[in-house]
Amino acid sequence: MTVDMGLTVGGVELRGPVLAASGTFGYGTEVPLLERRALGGMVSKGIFLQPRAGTPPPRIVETPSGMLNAIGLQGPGADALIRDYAPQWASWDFPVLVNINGESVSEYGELAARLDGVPGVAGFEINISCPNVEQGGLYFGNDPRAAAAVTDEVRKRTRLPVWVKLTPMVTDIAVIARAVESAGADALCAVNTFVGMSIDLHAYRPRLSFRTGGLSGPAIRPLALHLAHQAARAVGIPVIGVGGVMRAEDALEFLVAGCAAVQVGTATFVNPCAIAEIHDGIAAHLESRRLGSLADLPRYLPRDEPVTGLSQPNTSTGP
Amino acid sequence: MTVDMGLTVGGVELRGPVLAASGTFGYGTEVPLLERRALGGMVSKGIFLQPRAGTPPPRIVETPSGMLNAIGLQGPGADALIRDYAPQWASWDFPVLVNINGESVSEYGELAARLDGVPGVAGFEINISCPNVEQGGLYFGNDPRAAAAVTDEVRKRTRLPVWVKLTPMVTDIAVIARAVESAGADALCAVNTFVGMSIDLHAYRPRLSFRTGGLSGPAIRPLALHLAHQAARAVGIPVIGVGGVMRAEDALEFLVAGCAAVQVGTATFVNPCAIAEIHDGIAAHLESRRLGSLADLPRYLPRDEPVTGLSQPNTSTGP
Amino acid sequence: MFLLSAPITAKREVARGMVVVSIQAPEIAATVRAGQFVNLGLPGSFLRRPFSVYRVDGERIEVVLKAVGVGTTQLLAMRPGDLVSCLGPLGRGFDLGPGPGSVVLVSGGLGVAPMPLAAGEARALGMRVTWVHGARASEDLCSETEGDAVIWATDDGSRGFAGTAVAAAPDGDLILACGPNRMLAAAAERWPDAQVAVETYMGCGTGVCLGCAVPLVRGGYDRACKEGPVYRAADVDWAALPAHLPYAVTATA
Amino acid sequence: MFLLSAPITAKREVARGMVVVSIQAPEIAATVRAGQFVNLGLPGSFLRRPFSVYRVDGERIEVVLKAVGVGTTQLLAMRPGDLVSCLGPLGRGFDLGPGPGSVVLVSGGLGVAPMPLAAGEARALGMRVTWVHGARASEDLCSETEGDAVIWATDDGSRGFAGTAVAAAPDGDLILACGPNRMLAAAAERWPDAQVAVETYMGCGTGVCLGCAVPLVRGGYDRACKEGPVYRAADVDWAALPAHLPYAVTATA
Ligand SMILES: Cc1cc2nc3c(=O)[nH]c(=O)nc-3n(C[C@H](O)[C@H](O)[C@H](O)COP(=O)(O)OP(=O)(O)OC[C@H]3O[C@@H](n4cnc5c(N)ncnc54)[C@H](O)[C@@H]3O)c2cc1C
Ligand SMILES: Cc1cc2nc3c(=O)[nH]c(=O)nc-3n(C[C@H](O)[C@H](O)[C@H](O)COP(=O)(O)OP(=O)(O)OC[C@H]3O[C@@H](n4cnc5c(N)ncnc54)[C@H](O)[C@@H]3O)c2cc1C
Ligand SMILES: Cc1cc2nc3c(=O)[nH]c(=O)nc-3n(C[C@H](O)[C@H](O)[C@H](O)COP(=O)(O)O)c2cc1C
Ligand SMILES: Cc1cc2nc3c(=O)[nH]c(=O)nc-3n(C[C@H](O)[C@H](O)[C@H](O)COP(=O)(O)O)c2cc1C
Ligand code: FES
Ligand code: FES
Repeated sequence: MTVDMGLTVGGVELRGPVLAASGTFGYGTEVPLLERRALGGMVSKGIFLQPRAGTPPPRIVETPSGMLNAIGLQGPGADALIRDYAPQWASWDFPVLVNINGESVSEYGELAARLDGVPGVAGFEINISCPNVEQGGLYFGNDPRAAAAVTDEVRKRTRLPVWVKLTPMVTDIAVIARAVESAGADALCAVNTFVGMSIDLHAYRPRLSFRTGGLSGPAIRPLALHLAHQAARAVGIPVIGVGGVMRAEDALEFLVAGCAAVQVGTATFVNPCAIAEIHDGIAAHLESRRLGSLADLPRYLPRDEPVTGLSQPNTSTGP
Repeated sequence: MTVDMGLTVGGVELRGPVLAASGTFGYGTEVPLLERRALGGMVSKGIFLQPRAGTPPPRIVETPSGMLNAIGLQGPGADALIRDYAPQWASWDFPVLVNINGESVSEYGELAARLDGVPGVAGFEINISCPNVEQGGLYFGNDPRAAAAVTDEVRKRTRLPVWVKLTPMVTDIAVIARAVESAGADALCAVNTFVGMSIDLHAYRPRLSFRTGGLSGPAIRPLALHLAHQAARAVGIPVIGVGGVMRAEDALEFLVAGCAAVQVGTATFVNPCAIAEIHDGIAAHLESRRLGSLADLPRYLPRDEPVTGLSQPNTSTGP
Repeated sequence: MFLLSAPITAKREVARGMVVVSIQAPEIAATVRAGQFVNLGLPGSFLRRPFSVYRVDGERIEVVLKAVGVGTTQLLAMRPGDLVSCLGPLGRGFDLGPGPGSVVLVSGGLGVAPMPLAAGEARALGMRVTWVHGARASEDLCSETEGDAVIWATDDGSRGFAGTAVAAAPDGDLILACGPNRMLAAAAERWPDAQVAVETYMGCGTGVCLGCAVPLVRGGYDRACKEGPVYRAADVDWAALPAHLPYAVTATA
Repeated sequence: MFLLSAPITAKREVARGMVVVSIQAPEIAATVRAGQFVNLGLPGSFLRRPFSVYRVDGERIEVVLKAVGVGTTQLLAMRPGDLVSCLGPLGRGFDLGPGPGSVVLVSGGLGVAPMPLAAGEARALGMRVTWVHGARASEDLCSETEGDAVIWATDDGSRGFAGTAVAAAPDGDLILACGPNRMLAAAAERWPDAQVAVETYMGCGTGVCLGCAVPLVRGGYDRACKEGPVYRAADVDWAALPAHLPYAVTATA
């Protein structure tokens, strides 16, 4: 028995259910070790219309089972992306989505329009959840109106699939999820990093130059899983789970919890072959349970059991 | 040089800056190993007016650098607490606060009134942040009006100090912090556990019988530290930091970030002597830096630097 | 209760994949009773892991285990001289009463763990000890036995009685049983007054977290680590006690 | 770039607390250039830890380190036969040009790490090698040296020149320097064209995370793990590069 791992998620044809998460795989050109066959697709490092220098060092700090980062969306801007990277992507046999950022609704739209139709760009992941920029990012992610406005604007400026990456820093993720679904998102990615801090006891001030950073890695996995599950119960479009996936078992937890696919981020730093191992491990699990394809994997998306651990009563029942 | 570790926080005279967190130290009668001299104070397991059975097993699951719990506030109720535990507390030389819970505003108030004046009860910690009960708890914690209403009600029914334990599951903790400060809280505890989930890949359903649970342990420390810091910048009353403190260095991070004291929870499970070691480690740090008391420890509470990683612009500037 | 940083002193295999680990822990060795456990802190797993004390040998205690997950795999990978954080003795052990009379020790698989100590205590009280031990197949049977009579049971019939240890056991004045919770439920049917040692997840092992809830027939829960792990068989609500604990998440990855 | 699960083969002390660890890593040994590094995955710390390759000995690479935190303490506690996850070679090493001529290797403390490989490559090009090595006191000086001339420097004057390695060094056609970033800033003042190997925090070591930002005089940042860790001294904005990396959080607790 061979397991069928291909699938289409939110308008993007993936070679498998495991994608590389934005900001943890560069532009796909850096990591020679990875076996490409296993890469379902990738999301490129977050980009703004214009080049950005990013934050001064220190930018990262290790934490228990995780890390904080404040890169500040360092990037070359749209023109360089179109010139230097998209042509390479066009020749690859897995899809590349671009993680787009802006300081205003119109800037998101402009960036999407600029990249629309560029060969090699398979779709967009709207980042309304970056905690590491002074303007934009997170601010759009926790207000359902702002989140919907960005989604709507991007939706209007491109024919490519539009995914929206949600922030965990909200009282009720279901509200945001439904808002961006209504505004035309093809899929949701849940979640981006959680805002955290770490203090240097020599200088008596934050270790990171940006002071706060985004927490990623297995430390956040139980939280990300819960949020992805809540999002999946709230909307009809697919949800891509992100947060702390290190091994195939972790990815399977997200899939069982209702996700259509997963993204792998920090794991790649620890093990450059993580994505391939996770892909193969999922296939092995399906085979060992005699499941012919991902679609056969049992899901835990009960319509009858109450949702627990909710922030607000009665806002997160299924569609 | 001997370091002065005593302090008064939110109306409660503590023997030191390290307290035992609610639900992780029982009623203070269980752990014989701990050196009591090091215990600044303790908060007893969360209690309702009436006895509660709690949730069926499994109630806990280990996660990377942490654990999920869904105990469901199992407890004997107010009468048994007054009969069995308070008399013992009355003879101890450190203060015991009672973590109080309710399904309605009036139930919180009634419980406070019932315990008011009982010898051995040094104050209250209002739990508006328990993620593991179907009614109450978390629901009061993420709505500033509801949080203020509970605080106000308890404040009216007791002369004892009133601390309020905040949930991290909110878009902007500063809003809730200011609401409960205005309603008369003497201090804030930040934070309770984060809602998380874990999936059993044999049964294809959640490992915990309650389905979701609260994440604690070092995994959440960077997040708790950030939230405690944000709360400390938002209010004038003291903030007690809680979340992932395992070692003296971790406690010092919370103190430097603006907390008046810390609570230690899950660490006690791993190391029953954790609180004593943390207390001694803080004293050793102060001594090594030639700081005569906790008040001399430099704090990172800048009034001029921007607050980063905020969920909403312009809501969390200092008082 | 003692907290020791204790060196591992030796290891030996007693069945297929089943290994006895000796730990130098004088204070615990001097005070532990049959059915009590130690909570071991292992590098690489976050929470401690509970293990029944298998035997006491002078200043050393022994535990017996198989590799079933991260913590047990780690413990088995450790070498003599390596240190393990050892908290114990914990819980309430078997109550053998005043003796003498007969006691039947019924164990399935790793449920053999508390039995050697129990046999020793029973012998000291002048009791006649029958040792009943079952496993899947003969290679899985613990090779070390105690007592006046030994009865083997295997699921596949490859040694002794073909069936479970509960089915193979005779009656006695006192029945002590340990094994998978499913086996203990069966023991409860046959011997409501048996003393059984149950397994639950544990957070603290010291009674403060309420994580180790054991559902009781009279309603409510108590703590496997404090009131337990030994219960009167008929007191436990077996239907509500997870019979098979799901695989735990690993702490290291 | 190779990812190997590699056994530790030997350890030796070369200064007070400074230890050389040998690792069996044939593919890396065969391809590494001076100034490149390996990123080691150690049990108990979450992220990998970068270490310059110190020497190559057949199929083995060597790294030199002191215990400064969790990861380094762990690595030093490991025994021959233990496995470490070894990713490398990484980064861009020194560029010795066509040779011959003279090269001065200036190192402070653990900055000695990339120098033996550099000396070897220089010798192969027919260069005259001057080895300048400084430390706090004579016991802290790495006892292993290379090159045609050796100059010692100690802060306390207990051996050789009383002062820094930068102050003690002669000029040469090519200057290679490694040590605390503060020392490298001083080297940049004296020798703008020196090639210096800098230290930063690293997330991935492979160029994908942008965590290892090195601020450049021309503006912006590039990656210590990809464009670096070796830079032309005058290209780095030393004022903006953290001179002293704060103690990192431990991953295990
Ligand atoms: C009072 C008591 C005494 C015990 N005595 C022994 C003994 O003498 N010998 C022995 O081999 N085992 C004993 N156990 C079980 C042992 O504690 C678990 O097998 C061990 O914790 C698994 O750890 P792990 O990291 O290897 O497994 P994990 O990777 O954590 O999980 C693997 C498997 O172990 C089970 N498990 C995980 N955590 C626990 C836990 N806290 N309690 C019970 N099961 C768990 C899981 O359900 C899973 O099937 C005892 C348990 C209790 C409660
Ligand atoms: C390219 C490169 C080559 C290096 N080569 C060597 C070498 O050959 N020998 C050697 O001993 N050290 C070398 N280092 C430094 C070494 O990586 C750190 O000392 C090590 O990561 C500390 O790990 P730890 O867990 O022991 O310390 P931690 O507990 O993490 O921290 C202790 C100290 O180490 C510093 N540190 C932590 N992480 C890093 C990091 N990623 N990069 C730099 N410093 C860090 C902290 O500032 C702190 O002072 C190199 C660093 C880089 C970037
Ligand atoms: C160094 C780093 C950089 C990141 N950059 C981006 C980014 O540019 N855009 C984005 O949407 N997410 C970014 N993320 C978030 C990840 O894509 C992912 O959502 C998060 O790390 C959680 O997944 P993980 O635990 O698997 O890493 C970044 C994460 C890290 C660690
Ligand atoms: C098993 C368990 C039970 C808890 N019970 C309570 C409780 O009854 N009331 C409460 O306010 N917090 C409770 N908490 C939360 C802790 O007091 C603390 O806020 C949280 O665990 C984070 O701190 P830590 O990481 O140090 O454990 C509980 C936590 C755990 C792990
Ligand atoms: S394991 Fe914590 S109360 Fe029993
Ligand atoms: S360490 Fe990740 S880019 Fe350099």
